Amino acid sequence: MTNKTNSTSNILTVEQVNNMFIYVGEKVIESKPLLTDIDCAIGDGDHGIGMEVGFKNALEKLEANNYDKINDIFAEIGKAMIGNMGGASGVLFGTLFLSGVKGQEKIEQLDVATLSAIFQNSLLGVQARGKAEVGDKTMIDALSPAVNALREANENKLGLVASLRNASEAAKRGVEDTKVLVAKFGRAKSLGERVIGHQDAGATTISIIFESMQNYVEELEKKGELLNV
Amino acid sequence: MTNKTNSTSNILTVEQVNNMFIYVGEKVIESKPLLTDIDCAIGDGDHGIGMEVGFKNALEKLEANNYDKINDIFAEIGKAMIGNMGGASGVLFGTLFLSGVKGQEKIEQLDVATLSAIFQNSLLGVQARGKAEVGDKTMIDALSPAVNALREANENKLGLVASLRNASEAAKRGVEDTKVLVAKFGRAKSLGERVIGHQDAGATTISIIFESMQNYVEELEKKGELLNV
Amino acid sequence: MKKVINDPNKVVQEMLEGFLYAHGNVYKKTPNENGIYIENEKKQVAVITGGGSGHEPLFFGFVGEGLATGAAVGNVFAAPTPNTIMEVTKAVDAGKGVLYVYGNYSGDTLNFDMASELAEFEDIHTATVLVNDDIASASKEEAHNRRGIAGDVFVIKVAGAAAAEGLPLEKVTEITQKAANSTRSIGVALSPGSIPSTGRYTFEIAEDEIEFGLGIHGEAGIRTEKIMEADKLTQIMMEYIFDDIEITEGDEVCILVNGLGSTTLMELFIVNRKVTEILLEKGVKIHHTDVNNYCTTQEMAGFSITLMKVDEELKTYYDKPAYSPYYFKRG
Amino acid sequence: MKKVINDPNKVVQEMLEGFLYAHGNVYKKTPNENGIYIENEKKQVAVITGGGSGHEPLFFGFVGEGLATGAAVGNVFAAPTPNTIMEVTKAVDAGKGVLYVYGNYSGDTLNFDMASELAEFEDIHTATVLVNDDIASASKEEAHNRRGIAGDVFVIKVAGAAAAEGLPLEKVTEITQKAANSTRSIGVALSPGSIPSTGRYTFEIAEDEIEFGLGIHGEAGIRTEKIMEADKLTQIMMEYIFDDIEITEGDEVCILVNGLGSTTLMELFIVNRKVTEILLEKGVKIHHTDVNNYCTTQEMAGFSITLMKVDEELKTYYDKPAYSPYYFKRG
Ligand SMILES: Nc1ncnc2c1ncn2[C@@H]1O[C@H](COP(=O)(O)OP(=O)(O)O)[C@@H](O)[C@H]1O
Ligand SMILES: Nc1ncnc2c1ncn2[C@@H]1O[C@H](COP(=O)(O)OP(=O)(O)O)[C@@H](O)[C@H]1O
Ligand SMILES: [Mg+2]
Ligand SMILES: [Mg+2]
Ligand SMILES: [Mg+2]
Ligand SMILES: [Mg+2]
Repeated sequence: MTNKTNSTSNILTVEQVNNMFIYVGEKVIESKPLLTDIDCAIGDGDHGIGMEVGFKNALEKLEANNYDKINDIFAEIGKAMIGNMGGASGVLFGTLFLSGVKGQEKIEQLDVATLSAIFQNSLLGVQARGKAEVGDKTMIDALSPAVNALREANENKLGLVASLRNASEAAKRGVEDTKVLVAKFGRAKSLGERVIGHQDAGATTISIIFESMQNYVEELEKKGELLNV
Repeated sequence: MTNKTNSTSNILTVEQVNNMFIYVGEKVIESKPLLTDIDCAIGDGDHGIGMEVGFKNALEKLEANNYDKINDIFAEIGKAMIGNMGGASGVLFGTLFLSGVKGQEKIEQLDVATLSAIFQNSLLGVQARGKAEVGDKTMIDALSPAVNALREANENKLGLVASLRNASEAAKRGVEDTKVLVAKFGRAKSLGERVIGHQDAGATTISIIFESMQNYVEELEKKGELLNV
Repeated sequence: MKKVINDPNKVVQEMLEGFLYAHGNVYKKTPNENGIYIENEKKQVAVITGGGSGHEPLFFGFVGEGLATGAAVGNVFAAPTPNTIMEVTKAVDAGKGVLYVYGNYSGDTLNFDMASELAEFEDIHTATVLVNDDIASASKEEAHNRRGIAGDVFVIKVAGAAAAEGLPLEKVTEITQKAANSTRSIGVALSPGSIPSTGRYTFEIAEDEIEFGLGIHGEAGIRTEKIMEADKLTQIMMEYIFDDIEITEGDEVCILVNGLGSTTLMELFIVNRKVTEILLEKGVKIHHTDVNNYCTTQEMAGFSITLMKVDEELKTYYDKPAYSPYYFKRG
Repeated sequence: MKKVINDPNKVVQEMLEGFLYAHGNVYKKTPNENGIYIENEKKQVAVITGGGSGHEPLFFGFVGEGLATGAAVGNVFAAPTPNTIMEVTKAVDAGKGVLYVYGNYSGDTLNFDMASELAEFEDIHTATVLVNDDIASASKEEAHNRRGIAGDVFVIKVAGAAAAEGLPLEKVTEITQKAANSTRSIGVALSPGSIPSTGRYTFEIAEDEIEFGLGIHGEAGIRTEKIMEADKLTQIMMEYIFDDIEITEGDEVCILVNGLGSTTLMELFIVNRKVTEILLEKGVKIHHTDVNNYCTTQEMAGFSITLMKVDEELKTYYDKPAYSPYYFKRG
């Protein structure tokens, strides 16, 4: 293994993935007030609480940090969310993590191709459950472009940092897009035109997740800890 | 009959008494916000409403203005209060008017002696019902000194205007006195020392009644309508 | 203060009309006054309660089978007139006499006493039990001066059950008085209620403060504190009660955690959790628990805790069936 | 926002503890999750309801005889987890199948559907009736997307009665679906409720304004107006309902005037007065009226009007006896 960045052969170890999601969880938990604000404006104000409950329960498991495959990390987060959060996002964010690795073989290191494949499955899983499409003002509006960005990054053989930066930016633009949309799902759906101008809560969380992943991997790179195969 | 003021032989006709209590009623009704404020501070805030209900009902009767004796005017006001107000003051103010003329012979004109006698009976009646003494922080603290002032005025052969001015001032001082008292009756009784500094609502109404009577008679005098026997 | 009302001076009348539209098959209104009653079909001792409006479902919501026979309904926070009480009295008396059960307030005693005098003229025999459960409203020595708050519910329940058993007035009065003597409450207020006809709140309280012992008409309480955890608050309130009435191991009690208006059932359950734990820790047996909004003060936030210490006799009457749209017991 | 709570993150757990202290002789909690149920002793079709907390007495207060068999209790305003629903499902299924009856919210359908998939794995047959009575939450064309609000009460009542009759799952579902199809509600909000764990109000509204159609979680409504008289407000709300469902002379309805939290019974009765007058004027027969706080939103001020258009079949089930500490019917 060498230590070259921006390479298509970047990988994260099981432990790094574990720590990355601890970092992601902490960032989402820190964003609780922001998510509360957003969900208050056009929903019922509990999205921040829900995400906190979900990630707190996940972090309790992740902190033990004794997984031998990445599948288990995703599954653990997914189960913690489905098992404890409730609400629309409990099932949907839980499904995101669970369906990402459902039926996958043992994953011992995470490269861009695998990351892209996982989130591709996540998107399909969430859409199968929630029936939302891009443009319905849901988390899909951030997740779908992020997944597309990852796929293109993989096709273009970008490294992990660049891939996640693209995904994160795509998610962020997706959040911006939700501001001009009328909701078709979730508690905002009944508001019709009145939701225009407000971004979607679930989409915001998606964007925070990708941004945190990006930041974590950038940190690794800075510290020279980002490995290659 | 001559038209000399400040004379011990001043009288009010049945019609004048009727109009005087219309005036008194209007003044009490106007004071509703003040009475509400006072009762809010240490009671339950409904004294102003109650007095309004009582006098409104009384005024409906008085406006017909077809009594042939003063007894009926007092009795009508008393019954309107007992019948419609409720609360402590419904019974007590009702009793004040009713017991003032209870068992009295037909009164066709009101001089200071009669006025004094009526309110003497009123005081006894209210105390028989309510069991309050001077110093208990109730309407008695205004009524009792006013009644004393009327009695002294009569003994000193003062005219109606002077008599009512003295009674009104005595009532006002009585209200001031209630500010330093702890309540023993009514809704303020449980507050103990915390009611100190606040005047009593019922006492305030008594003072407004006497002040309005004074003003009405002064007006008559000014207009040269105050009669003598 | 936003309120869903029409003419502020007609709230009581319109409220009763709305109530009778819902329950007019069972409940009647006296023709001239705001009295609500049910037919005294079994010709029992009649139980009449009453007081100012603004505390719904008290008082008329506690008229029903095995409960009060009638209620005299006053204006908001104002005792009913003698005429109202008298009309209800005549409507429900079956020659067995009438027991007046109501909270001990100057206005209410004055009006009920006057009605009682009028009733005697018409050869209707009346007796009175005053509810004075609010331990914050006067010292133990002055207990007879205390106000009645949510304890009304327990005392009316027992009175109605004793009457329904066909007991004579003296006996119904005696048992009801025992219930009153065995009942203690203490309340706490978080935010005020308003009077519809003035649109004003009846008291002020700081954004971070609560007041112990504040009355159900907004009468000031005995102690103001910073807002604290439910458990600590409950602990303090229970200590007030234990200081006033001996409740020790082996004793039995009925509990009522009563909301004052805008305090949620969620909060009341959280309070009941601590009330129960404190009692169980003391070895006190809990005969029955009720958590509800029975004695309210418009939209006031806060609650009261009521304990009735029960013996075999009180339990017998407490457990009898009762039925109104707002209180029921299957017996 | 002052609240009588301890740890804001434990309100649901402590609420259920307090409820069970009061009613633990009849109600049980599932061991690992916040599920409340009664024993399905008569081995009937089980009816499970549920949803987020914060609406008490809904949902667990509607578990009882002739009502729901169990309730899955979520966090405040958050649908219960599939695990919770699954635990209650297992606790109450008697081999006759389980009917899920709950308000139509994205979060609830996602979680109940997931539970239903899990149940099928364990050979428990489930069916679902969604309550979508809130006509303000979507257009008539999009009626299937409407939210469930106080209409839950009527639909759960009918479901519980049908199940108590011993009918098979298909029939219970069919009758319950009919009740849902026949129920319409519209609400109005005057002031917001708060979420304990954030201490924040869920929406803002001007001091002199009201909002039509605002949801029971604070979801924005369809129309903001200046505060107006109760009669006018009620008239507007009734017109929304009449525009949505044909209710004409000779039709029969059940009425529920439901308070959202801090609106008083006094106000609700005043509303019911007008609701009834409007219906009577139209020649509509009123089968039954209920005025209460069943479906609340913490201390939110406001209310909803619910009408269920009933035929002989719905009346039969509506009239059957039911019993929980917060809802009862003698039958
Ligand atoms: N059917 C759906 N498909 C995808 N996302 C959805 C769907 N319904 C809701 N969401 C997402 O869930 C978010 C709300 O989550 P949360 O507040 O936790 O749930 P709830 O709406 O039950 O209160 C929304 O902002 C939206 O992104
Ligand atoms: N026992 C009593 N004797 C004399 N006056 C009394 C008595 N009790 C109350 N009051 C008077 O009644 C007033 C309160 O009247 P009101 O507010 O109408 O009745 P309530 O106390 O029933 O709300 C008090 O301010 C006091 O002056
Ligand atoms: Mg939400
Ligand atoms: Mg008063
Ligand atoms: Mg009063
Ligand atoms: Mg929610």
